[in-house]
Amino acid sequence: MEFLYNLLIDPFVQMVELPDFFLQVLWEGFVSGVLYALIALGFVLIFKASGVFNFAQGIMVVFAALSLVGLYALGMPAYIALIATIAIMGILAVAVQKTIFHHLVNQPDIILLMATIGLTYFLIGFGEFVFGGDPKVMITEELGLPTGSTAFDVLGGLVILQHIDIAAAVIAIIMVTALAIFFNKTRIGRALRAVADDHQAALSVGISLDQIWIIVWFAAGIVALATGIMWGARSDVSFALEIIAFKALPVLILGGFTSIPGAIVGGLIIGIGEKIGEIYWGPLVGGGIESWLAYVIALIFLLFRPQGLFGEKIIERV
Amino acid sequence: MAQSVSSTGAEDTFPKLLDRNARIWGERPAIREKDLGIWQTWTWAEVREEIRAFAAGLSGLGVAKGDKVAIIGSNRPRLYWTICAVQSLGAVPVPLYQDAVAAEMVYVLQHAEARFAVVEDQEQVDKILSLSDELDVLEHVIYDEDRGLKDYDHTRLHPFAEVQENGRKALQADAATGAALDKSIAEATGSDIAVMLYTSGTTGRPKGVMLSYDNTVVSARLSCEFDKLTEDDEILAYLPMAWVGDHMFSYAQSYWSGFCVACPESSDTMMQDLREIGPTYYFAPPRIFETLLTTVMIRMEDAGAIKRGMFHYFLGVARRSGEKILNGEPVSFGDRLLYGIGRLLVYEPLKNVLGLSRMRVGYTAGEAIGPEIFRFYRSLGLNLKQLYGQTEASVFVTAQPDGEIRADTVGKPAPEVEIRIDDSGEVLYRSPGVFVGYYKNEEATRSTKTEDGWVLTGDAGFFDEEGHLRIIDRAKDVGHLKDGTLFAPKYIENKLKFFPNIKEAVAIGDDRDFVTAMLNIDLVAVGNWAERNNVSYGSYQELTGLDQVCEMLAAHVAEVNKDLAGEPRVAGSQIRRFLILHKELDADDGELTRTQKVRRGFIAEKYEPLITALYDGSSQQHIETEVTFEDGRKGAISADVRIVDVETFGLDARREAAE
Amino acid sequence: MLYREAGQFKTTYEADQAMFPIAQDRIGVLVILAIALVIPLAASDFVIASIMIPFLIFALATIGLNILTGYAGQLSLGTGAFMGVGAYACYKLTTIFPDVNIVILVLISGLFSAGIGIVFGLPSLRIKGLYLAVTTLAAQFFLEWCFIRIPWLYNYNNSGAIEVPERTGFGGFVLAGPASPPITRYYVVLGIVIVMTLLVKNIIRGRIGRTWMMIRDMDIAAELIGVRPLAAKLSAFAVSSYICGVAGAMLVFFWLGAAEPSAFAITLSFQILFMAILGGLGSLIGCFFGAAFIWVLPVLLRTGLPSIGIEIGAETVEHVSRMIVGALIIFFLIVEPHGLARLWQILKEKLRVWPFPYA
Amino acid sequence: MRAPEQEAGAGETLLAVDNITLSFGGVRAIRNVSLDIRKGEIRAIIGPNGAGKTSMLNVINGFYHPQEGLISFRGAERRRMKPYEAASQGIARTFQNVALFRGMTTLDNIMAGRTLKMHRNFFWQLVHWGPAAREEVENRRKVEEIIDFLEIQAIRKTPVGRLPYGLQKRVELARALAMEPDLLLLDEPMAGMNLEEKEDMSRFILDVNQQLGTTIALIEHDISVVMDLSDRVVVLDHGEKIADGLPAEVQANQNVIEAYLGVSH
Repeated sequence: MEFLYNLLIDPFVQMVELPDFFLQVLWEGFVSGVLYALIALGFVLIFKASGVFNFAQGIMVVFAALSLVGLYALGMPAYIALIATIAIMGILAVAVQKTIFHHLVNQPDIILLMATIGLTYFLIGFGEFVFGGDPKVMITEELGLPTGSTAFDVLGGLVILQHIDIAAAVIAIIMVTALAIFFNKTRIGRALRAVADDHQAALSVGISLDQIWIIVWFAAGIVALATGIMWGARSDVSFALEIIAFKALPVLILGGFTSIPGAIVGGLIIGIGEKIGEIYWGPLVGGGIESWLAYVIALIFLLFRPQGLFGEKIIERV
Repeated sequence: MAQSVSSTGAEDTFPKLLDRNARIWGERPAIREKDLGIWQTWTWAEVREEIRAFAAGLSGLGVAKGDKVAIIGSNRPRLYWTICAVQSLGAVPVPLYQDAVAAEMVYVLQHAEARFAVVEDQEQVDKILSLSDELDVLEHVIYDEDRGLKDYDHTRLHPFAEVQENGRKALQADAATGAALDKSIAEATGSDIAVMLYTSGTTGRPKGVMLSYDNTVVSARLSCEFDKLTEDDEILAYLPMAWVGDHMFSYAQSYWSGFCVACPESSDTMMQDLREIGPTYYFAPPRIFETLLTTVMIRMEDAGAIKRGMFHYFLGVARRSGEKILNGEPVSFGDRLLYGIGRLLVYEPLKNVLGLSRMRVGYTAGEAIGPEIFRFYRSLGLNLKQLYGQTEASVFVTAQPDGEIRADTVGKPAPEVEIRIDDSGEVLYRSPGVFVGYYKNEEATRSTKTEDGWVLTGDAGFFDEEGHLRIIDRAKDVGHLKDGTLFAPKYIENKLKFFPNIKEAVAIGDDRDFVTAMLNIDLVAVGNWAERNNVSYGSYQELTGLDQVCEMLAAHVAEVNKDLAGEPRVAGSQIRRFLILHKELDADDGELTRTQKVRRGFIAEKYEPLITALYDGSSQQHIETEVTFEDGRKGAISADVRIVDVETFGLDARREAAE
Repeated sequence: MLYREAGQFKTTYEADQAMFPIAQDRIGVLVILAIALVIPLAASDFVIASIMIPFLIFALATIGLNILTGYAGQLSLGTGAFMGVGAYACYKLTTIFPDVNIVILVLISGLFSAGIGIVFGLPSLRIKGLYLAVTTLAAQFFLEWCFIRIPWLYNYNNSGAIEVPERTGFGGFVLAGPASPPITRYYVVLGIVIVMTLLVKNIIRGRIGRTWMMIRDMDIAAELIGVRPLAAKLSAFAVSSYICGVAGAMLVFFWLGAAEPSAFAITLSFQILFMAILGGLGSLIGCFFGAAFIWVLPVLLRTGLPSIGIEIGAETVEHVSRMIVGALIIFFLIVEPHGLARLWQILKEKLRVWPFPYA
Repeated sequence: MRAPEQEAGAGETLLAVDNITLSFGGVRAIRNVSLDIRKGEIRAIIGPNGAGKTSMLNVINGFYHPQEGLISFRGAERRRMKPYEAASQGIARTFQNVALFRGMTTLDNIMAGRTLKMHRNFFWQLVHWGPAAREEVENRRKVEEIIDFLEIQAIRKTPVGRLPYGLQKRVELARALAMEPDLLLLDEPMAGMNLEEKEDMSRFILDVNQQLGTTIALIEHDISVVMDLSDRVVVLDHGEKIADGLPAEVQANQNVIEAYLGVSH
């Protein structure tokens, strides 16, 4: 009885009793949701255009952040380092396309997925080899990002908002908007959308498949860099970050693999959902449920709407 | 090891041998067939049961002593069993070529007065039914494969299984049935007719060669002893059952020595089946060995350069020392070592993929085999031999004993065979295998077989210094040059045709001053050569006119001349001049028979201007000929054909000496 | 080249469908088995304990994953957790029944894993491919969490780890625990792996294995032939998880001796997945190739590089070997997506048709 | 080819489709179609592209569930069922685009068709010995008979992915036959074949029908093939039935001619 009470009633009672705390939890969830959404965005970009489920998106985040910090440590000014890192992500995109996916055109999805897992391994090894395995500190201030926090007086309590989190949210919004414009308004963007449906169509626009894939990998790289900066600013830059990449999977399942708005909404749902779950229901089973709650949410969701929130219905044909 | 056949002599018919085999080798495999994916196998005891049941069934249908039973189909256990079942009843099996057209089949069925036919499938049934009006003697047709025959009128048509089942029931129901069968088997003696085999012959209607048990059983015994065949051997039965060779190898010898006969699944899977079985005793006409070699070479062309280099290097090693090692001649240690490595890397794997790994004795016969081809197989360590035989001799006339193998002879007289060469050069023989006579054709029998049992082969030949027989030509084709020199056209033509570049050859010389030849190039081989050497050509005709081609063929002809020069009896018939025909000799144009044999008379007439030119010294001759295209239309092509003089060897010296 | 198939014909379906229909293959297998049996006589404890034992255990785990992913076509990223279930189950079983032979308990512990596998396999009826990968990821993280958060599983040890107690069996041999000699453990592992491999081979060449492959290759056609997708998929999950569970139990009891929950983290899942891919999905022999490659290569790099004079830190070796493995995986996917097993098959085919380049 | 009056009218109804309507989210694939298949006949379903032919087969073997209408098989009314249940009732089919198990050999593909005929449980399968091995061998034999019947001995152990298209279609037929079905549904069995392959396939279809007594429903584009092969023909166009009857009748039907000539409605 008591368990049922704790499970079904008590969490809601707490939410109402401490609304400021609840708001704080929501905000925390929102912030991690934004980061999930950014990672998922990287996935979606590549998946949409190439059908590759890029498992390496997580490590690309780490790699971008490490490069940035590493270049700064070498003595580059922060903004130069930032530009250099963008260049590195561009080189990575070209290298990935030329050495890997160019040779894997028309292979089954599973093979493409495996290749990105291989890429993940390689990048982890490479990153550790170059930058060492120790955690690093993100050069937040040097990049001119706001630090510190503001406490708001709401609902009879304090809600503390980290400035970096606000910045993260703003950057995420800018980035999504930019991408949306890129996809819908530019010639290349439309070509990218076409390629998702029909490779021939894309060729008719006058862009080679290689070029398109490089562009999406580059775009995903920039998204990864942004994610890396944000995430690194909140904790530190280490390979542990890589694990968050897995969180992108449930996000994508909720949002659909090809939908940019889906990635955003899915990311927020997962981010907020798992925070609330952890805080209000976690103690029931000893805590730490954040590690798997997202997957279970996705799983339950899957059973009822396999195509995701924004995905198209799949009709099976014989 | 080989169990000695204890009761030699007592069994003088195949049904009796079957009883013996079931007794002493009851559990050993007798026959296999690749069917439903595996090699279905019957032991001798099972085979005996199958045969007795079928014999009883046939008896129930009315087969009686002296009846003729036609057997038509590819090599299948049930058809082999039919031979013995028919023999058990004192009746005579008459195997027919299954690919014969209905009209040919009808002639034989009528001539043999076959009351029954046991056939393979719907195809054969249809053939017989289509001409049933003309077949007044034929009463019942029994078929093995029932596919498609379900809805046929079954008053005269019976499935094999049903006949056999009826026989089985009869044997069970009444002991007298079995006793009658035993009695019929016991009563048969060696002098009874065992089988009738129709030979097509080059001219006239097919003749039914009657062979007695004494002919076949004794021939089987002698040949098994000659090659030491035992019940451990294994053979693949894939040549037509109506051919005497298959009858001896796959039936008579198997019954004598107890070895196992394997029937392939279908003609499509023949090579695969050969590979699986890996026969220890193998027969193939030269044509098959030729195609096999060609495919080997073609397939190796696709291999990488290193592997190809290695392959050809070791083939060279084999050419140098392989045959010597096989013949037990002395070979240097280094060559032996190289040959050993070659065995590991090339010879054994090659034999394996060809299915010849286990081949202990192999024969080729029927035609002359190219010495290069023959040596190729020998050098791999395969005991391939030649024999010379005829239906009328129950196959064996001569055979090459182990260790005395030569590419250009057909061997020594087979055991208990006497051979003599008459004044005209024709080969005659007398042996236990000599046939009883042609069925219903006394006249032909008399003209072939003398009173004292000598059989005229119709082939001309001679014995060389080592006592080996060499066949040079059909006796009637052998002629003489004006100076009396022996001229055997086919002998020369064969030597020419052994060159891959030469597809067809016609030698001319009878009643002439010297020998000349008209050649056809082989489009595939020469075309290949042209491609490799970047020689461009637009048509067959253009290819034949190329200088390089002429030179190449001249070299081949010169080589043949050199070869001929080494053989005293034919040295005089070297080729002095030749030409390359501008068109392929074709059966559609009447230049070849349907079996691809040269029709000399016709050709002599058709190419009269060319032949004249060959002898009048001119170096070029214009000719116009009629051709038939594939769609049946006729047309004419004309060409200026070049005539080439060739080097001869010691010919003029000979002549001078003679004069 | 080494094959002499002429004359090896089959007269029964049993012979035609035998596990090794070609005589030369049978000889080869016997030679390998003989080598496996005598290796301990020649090799050092290090080789046995650090190379051979883990190699065999990983190979078995790879077989487990290969059944699910390679044969039944259901992608799984939760192998590590299923192995963990086996390990923890075995730990609890031997705590409760200390006198039962540990080998039997190892085999029983796989059943728990199979049960969990079925539960997490249920969604596979409705979802496929990447979506299913999420399910298995859920299993991975949830189970990992269980290993940490349920103290009962590790007997409330302060360390939070399971430590293998000493267990004897088969007439006094010390089979598990710190005092167990590597050679004993090697033979136990070898025995289990051989038997399991044979049993799996039997399943795969029979009706059940075929239904798995049918579902994998063309699920709609399979269904129209009469395959019940639920039964086929769940049986694959069950068998796969059972084998992973046994491998997990062996991992702790016959190799590591003690394990924290992190031993069964997602990195283990990936390691096994790599072994399966590199070895070749849908091939049993590939599992051994894959396990050897992924496990032995880094060990060789670690021990081999210094011995040829290249002195580098242990950490660097770790990083470099990871890079190499990652690069090799990509290389193989590009060159031969079907893994080492396919290369082996091609080589074998070449040897069979030697000297011809192809059949 | 065959005298139509022999079969027409004879034979009881094996399967009856009664007033079927099938739609996908508002798009109607089949509208009020009724048809029957009689025991032992070859029934052709023809029509222009998008006429709903394949949908009809999918309805018959339970892959699609019609919104309206009744289906009865062997006289019993059939409710909503799974495809594998249709299989166990004796309905087999082949697909328009070959749906073989590409990772398996010809032999294994046909063995796959025997799935429902094999029952030995998991533990027998584990040891692959005794009853399980016997069952495997018995079914192998059956499969070999089909291989023999369709003359595909030479490709027995070839992975199906390596086979030319025509042979793949034949293997697919073999797999369907391995189920020993009462009703065999063939979806464009001759699509993409050359003339010779078509002739072979026609012969095999007739052989299956005559020798094994299997009832066949087939979709085919090649009208001449349909006319030669089938006992009765039903014509669909835009999801509606526009003709049904003997081949000759259908051929003369004005609606059919228009549908094929593409005259708009």
